Amino acid sequence: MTTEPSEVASGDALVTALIGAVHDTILAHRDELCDLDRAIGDADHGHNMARGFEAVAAASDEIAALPFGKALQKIGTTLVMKVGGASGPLYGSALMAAGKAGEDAPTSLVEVVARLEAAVDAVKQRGKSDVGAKTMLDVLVPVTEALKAGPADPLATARGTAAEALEATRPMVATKGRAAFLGERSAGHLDPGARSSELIIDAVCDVVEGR
Amino acid sequence: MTTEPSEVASGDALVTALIGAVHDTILAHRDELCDLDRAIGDADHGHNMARGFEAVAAASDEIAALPFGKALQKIGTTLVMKVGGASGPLYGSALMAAGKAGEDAPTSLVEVVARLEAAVDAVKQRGKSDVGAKTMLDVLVPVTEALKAGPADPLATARGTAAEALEATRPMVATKGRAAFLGERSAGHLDPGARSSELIIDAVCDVVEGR
Amino acid sequence: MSDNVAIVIVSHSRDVAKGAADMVHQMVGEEVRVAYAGGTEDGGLGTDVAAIMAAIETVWTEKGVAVLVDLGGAETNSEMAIEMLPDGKGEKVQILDAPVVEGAVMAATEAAGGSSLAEVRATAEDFGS
Amino acid sequence: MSDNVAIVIVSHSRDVAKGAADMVHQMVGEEVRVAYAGGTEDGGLGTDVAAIMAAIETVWTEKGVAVLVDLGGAETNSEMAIEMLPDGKGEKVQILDAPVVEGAVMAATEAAGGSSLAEVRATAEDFGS
Ligand SMILES: Nc1ncnc2c1ncn2[C@@H]1O[C@H](COP(=O)(O)OP(=O)(O)O)[C@@H](O)[C@H]1O
Ligand SMILES: Nc1ncnc2c1ncn2[C@@H]1O[C@H](COP(=O)(O)OP(=O)(O)O)[C@@H](O)[C@H]1O
Ligand SMILES: [Mg+2]
Ligand SMILES: [Mg+2]
Ligand SMILES: [Mg+2]
Ligand SMILES: [Mg+2]
Repeated sequence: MTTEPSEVASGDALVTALIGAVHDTILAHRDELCDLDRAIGDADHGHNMARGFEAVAAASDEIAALPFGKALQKIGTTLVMKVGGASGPLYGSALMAAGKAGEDAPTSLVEVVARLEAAVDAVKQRGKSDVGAKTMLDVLVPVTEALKAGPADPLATARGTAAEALEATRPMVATKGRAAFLGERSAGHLDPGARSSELIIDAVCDVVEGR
Repeated sequence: MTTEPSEVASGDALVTALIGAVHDTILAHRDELCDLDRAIGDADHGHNMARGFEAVAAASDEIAALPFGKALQKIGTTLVMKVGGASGPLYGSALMAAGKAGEDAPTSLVEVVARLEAAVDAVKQRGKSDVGAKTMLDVLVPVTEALKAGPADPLATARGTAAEALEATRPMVATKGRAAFLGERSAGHLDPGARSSELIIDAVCDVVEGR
Repeated sequence: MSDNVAIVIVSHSRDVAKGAADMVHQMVGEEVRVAYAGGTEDGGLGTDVAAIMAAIETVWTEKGVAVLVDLGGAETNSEMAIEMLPDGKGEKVQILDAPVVEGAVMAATEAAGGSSLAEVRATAEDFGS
Repeated sequence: MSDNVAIVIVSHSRDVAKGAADMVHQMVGEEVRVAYAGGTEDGGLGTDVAAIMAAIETVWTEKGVAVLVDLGGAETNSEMAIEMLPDGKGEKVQILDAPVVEGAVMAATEAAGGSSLAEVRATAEDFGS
């Protein structure tokens, strides 16, 4: 499932590469994601994400044959149907919304940001939540904001912001999702969904950089 | 399990006869009790009571060898352990309390009433309820009251009061037990526990009469 | 079977969902249609949008469907499933804010009396509060 | 296993009780002892005082035991079971006024933090109200 840099040129190769890279990183961090979720949840985030991206990877050829926007939507519906945890409809709705933002692969940072904003709004709506609740939104929102500012090096900005934002979830007290059951005791641990968001952002940056 | 009148003389024969008569009437009305419970509950009152009195009947010899008060207590604990529905701890506590009211079989109506009062109090406490909630208490309480008044023919009074009191549960709206879930729709049906109480009272009267 | 509001039970655990459906059945017999979805596709704990959709479709009626869910992910996945139902069927389906087991029994008992979805909802949501 | 408040789940349905225990286990792992009792002796729906007593005794600790029950009969039978426990053990056992599945997960999560029975009770009973 690892992808050659040279493949990244055309639209469908981009989708294939993105699926491959995200699938790889989720599988590589499956146990870590479960361990994070064990501390403040039900220990299944790694399995959930792996189940979802296994299904996406299995349909990779079919998905890559679609126009870019439709491909994102298809990845979204696959996650919705397969993940089995709250993160399924959240990431799924995010990708469905991002996909609806346009048919063709983005050619500018502005277009990327437009999709990210659509994705973030979908997560907020589906999750009835916002930043500060110790969730994936605490990575997705800061990264979107940082890119919206039009940084000189978008990839470095995305990676750096994601890493910092992930770390910033550690002291937070969860108010959404299962971790909210722990109240104050949820502080002191990274949020598993924030970690998976950061991993996905990193993997996407890798693909865009042609790594 | 039917009992010869002649057996009723001595203490242990009385207990054997009482167990036999109640066991018989419960088995004979098992389906009716389930049907009553189907209308306003979960359709298991006949099975629950049968399960309880099967266990009591199976231990009949052992129970009959005990002093009268202890025998009632043992019947009570057996019902508690075996019935499986709310009626188990209710009838069970009633018999345990009645048994604790004295070692020897009652020789006067006053002694019978004392045991009944102890039984009724136990049901009220265990069920956190009182008359008017459309339960077994709506038979047990009026019968106890009627006997307390010292009627000329206690057996006829007990039977007549029980039958009337049972019928009076029909228009009641349940406020305790599962039937309470139906709210107003619980009206128009006899309460299954009131019917089983009436059956038991009738069976006890039969034994005392030597039928 | 009369056309009463139907009940769908969604739990992270297939055992919980099945057991709650048994309890509902014992209480209302054939008067109310009940379906359930529990566990992930691979038999673990979680909820499966496709299974929730299928459960709703099995019992769907114009009269309405009341969905009982346990914890967060079950709710999010059920909301998703309702939105994805074809032919605007989702408009007749509501997730109740009531405990999964107790709420299912209460809702079914109310539904058995021919009540509307709004009445079923009110009864189940009021219970215990 | 640290000495945390233990959890006992009592349902009319053995499946519900078992499934809820699975969900608790997934949430708190080995940190909290969980036992369950569900169904009648003969495998039907109902609750069995002997089984409830046995479940409580399996996990009993000085720290306390929180019992979650579903409907009426489960509560009455659990109260009876607690009173019948030997050696005054019942004094450390409380029935919570919380839904059986959601309450069990909440109570266990609170218990896993080392909370007292009173704290566990408060957290589970406040939830959803
Ligand atoms: N309401 C919500 N809004 C945003 N994100 C949420 C919400 N609920 C949960 N999450 C995210 O989902 C992650 C948990 O996902 P996962 O473990 O797969 O699902 P579940 O909680 O159903 O087991 C959390 O770490 C958090 O980032
Ligand atoms: N709180 C209560 N107080 C007094 N009697 C009650 C109470 N709850 C139930 N009952 C009696 O128990 C009967 C139901 O018994 P049963 O069907 O065996 O138990 P369950 O309701 O657990 O299925 C009711 O008809 C009623 O007479
Ligand atoms: Mg999880
Ligand atoms: Mg989960
Ligand atoms: Mg019953
Ligand atoms: Mg019952």
